[in-house]
Amino acid sequence: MGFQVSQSGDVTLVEVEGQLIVGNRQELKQKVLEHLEEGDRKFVIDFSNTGYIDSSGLGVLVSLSKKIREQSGELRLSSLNEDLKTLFELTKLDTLFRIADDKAQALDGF
Amino acid sequence: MGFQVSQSGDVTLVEVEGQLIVGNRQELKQKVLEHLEEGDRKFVIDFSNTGYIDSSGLGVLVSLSKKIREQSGELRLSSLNEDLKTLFELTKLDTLFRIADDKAQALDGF
Amino acid sequence: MDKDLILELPTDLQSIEDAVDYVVARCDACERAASRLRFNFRVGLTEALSNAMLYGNGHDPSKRVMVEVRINKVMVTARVTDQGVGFDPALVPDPTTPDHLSDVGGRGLFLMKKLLDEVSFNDRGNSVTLVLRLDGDGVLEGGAQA
Amino acid sequence: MDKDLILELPTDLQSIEDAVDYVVARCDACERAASRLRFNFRVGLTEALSNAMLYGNGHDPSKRVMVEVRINKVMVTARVTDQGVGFDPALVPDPTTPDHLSDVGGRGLFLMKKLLDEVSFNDRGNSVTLVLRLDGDGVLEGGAQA
Ligand SMILES: Nc1ncnc2c1ncn2[C@@H]1O[C@H](COP(=O)(O)OP(=O)(O)O)[C@@H](O)[C@H]1O
Ligand SMILES: Nc1ncnc2c1ncn2[C@@H]1O[C@H](COP(=O)(O)OP(=O)(O)O)[C@@H](O)[C@H]1O
Repeated sequence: MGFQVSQSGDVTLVEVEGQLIVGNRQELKQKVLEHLEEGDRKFVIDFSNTGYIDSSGLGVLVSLSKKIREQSGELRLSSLNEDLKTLFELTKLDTLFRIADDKAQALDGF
Repeated sequence: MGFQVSQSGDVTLVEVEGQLIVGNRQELKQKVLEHLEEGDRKFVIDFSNTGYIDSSGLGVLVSLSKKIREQSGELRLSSLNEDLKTLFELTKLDTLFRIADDKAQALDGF
Repeated sequence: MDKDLILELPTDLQSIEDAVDYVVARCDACERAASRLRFNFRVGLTEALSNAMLYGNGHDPSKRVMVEVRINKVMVTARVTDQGVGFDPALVPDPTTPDHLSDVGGRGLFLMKKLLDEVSFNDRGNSVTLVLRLDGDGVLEGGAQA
Repeated sequence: MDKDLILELPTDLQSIEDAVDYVVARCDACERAASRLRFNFRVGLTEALSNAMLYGNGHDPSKRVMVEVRINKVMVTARVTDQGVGFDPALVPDPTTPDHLSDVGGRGLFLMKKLLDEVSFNDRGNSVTLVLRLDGDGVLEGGAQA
């Protein structure tokens, strides 16, 4: 359970291990905002190892995406499994995010 | 699907990927016997990535164990999941084999 | 015996593995129940619990949330009750309309209804009951649209 | 509503994940059905198919094996029929006795009976019917001892 942050060139990659839900979304938010304050502008949040996301997890992604865009940055998402993909489709958030099949695709040409 | 063979010191480690069943047991047998002919005497067959084993798979393990013992060698098994463990217990083959929890334990002091 | 599936195989040991895989894949009903429980029910119950704590109990650590679960072979039912004054779920707007799409919050109730087969509230609105059918035809999206 | 499980939680967002995990773990019936299908049924069907090919059809590639499967929410039934002369399963010895423990073969029938809920043969002995109950209490070991 937790968030792994690493750099790939000028892209900040955050991997969500376990769940992204009401109990830990603040931790994710804080981590990403720290990097944003330090000047990072390109972010990928990867869900390869994510069991599920709840509405507050989705909310935190919307909120981060806004804040990053305000700094002329971009947030991309990657590696949503079928269940997670459906969550984004149901809520129409798939229209709000750039969603890559995997990390490599998200980093490609970022 | 297949068998990965590697050496760890003087131990020959065979990892079973997928199933060990009537359709592929000969392949496993052949691989191990080749190494036995070449002089290898210590063998570990690891089941970390094995879905299931059928009776002919169990049979091939019994047969290999005999042949290796005839050459004063030893065959150890490792990484049986709960289902596989129960298979060995049901058939009482757990009394015939030395079964380690994982590869490291199997190699330890071999 | 009724036959849902008939295969005729050649006498070829290599064909066994594929035949077995094929038959097991055709029996996906129980796999699907397990996966809906793992995903849909989890997300739905998480939503209900967090609403109970955040809105119902207003973050007050001295207040409690009651969870009553009933499990049988056909369905899982979970009732989540908080100590708040309740609310009227009919007043919560659809979060997928253009006006609300980029709102940070407001997707909890919507997801519950989409992911579960039944979602109902008591009159006061401080108790929500979630039903997930284990034998249903519901796919991920197949929840009640209520 | 009957209550199989009652939890009272504090208003603490950190407790949600554990509570949800706990409830889902308590509903392991469908997980278990899926896992018995993945393991017990696979091993049993593999045994039946290989016996049909090896002994029934005697490796003869011109002979066929017929597989009839019926799946419903309660059970999976598979009948495997070969073109051989049949055999008497009662004459097959128990492979777990000291005499037979280190035999290379002879565990197929035994495993079928242990892993499945029912195993039956036609009179001739060239057709075996396997039953796996999806809603049963059978654990891995809990097959028919027949
Ligand atoms: N148990 C509850 N008690 C009181 N109000 C609630 C309760 N559950 C939900 N609400 C109200 O419904 C609104 C929508 O909830 P929801 O769809 O879960 O989205 P979010 O939690 O993101 O606001 C909440 O903002 C709250 O006003
Ligand atoms: N379909 C069949 N037709 C004829 N004989 C069979 C059939 N299935 C099993 N047998 C007989 O029963 C014996 C025991 O089978 P089994 O328990 O599966 O072990 P194994 O296949 O290792 O011999 C076989 O050796 C064979 O003589």
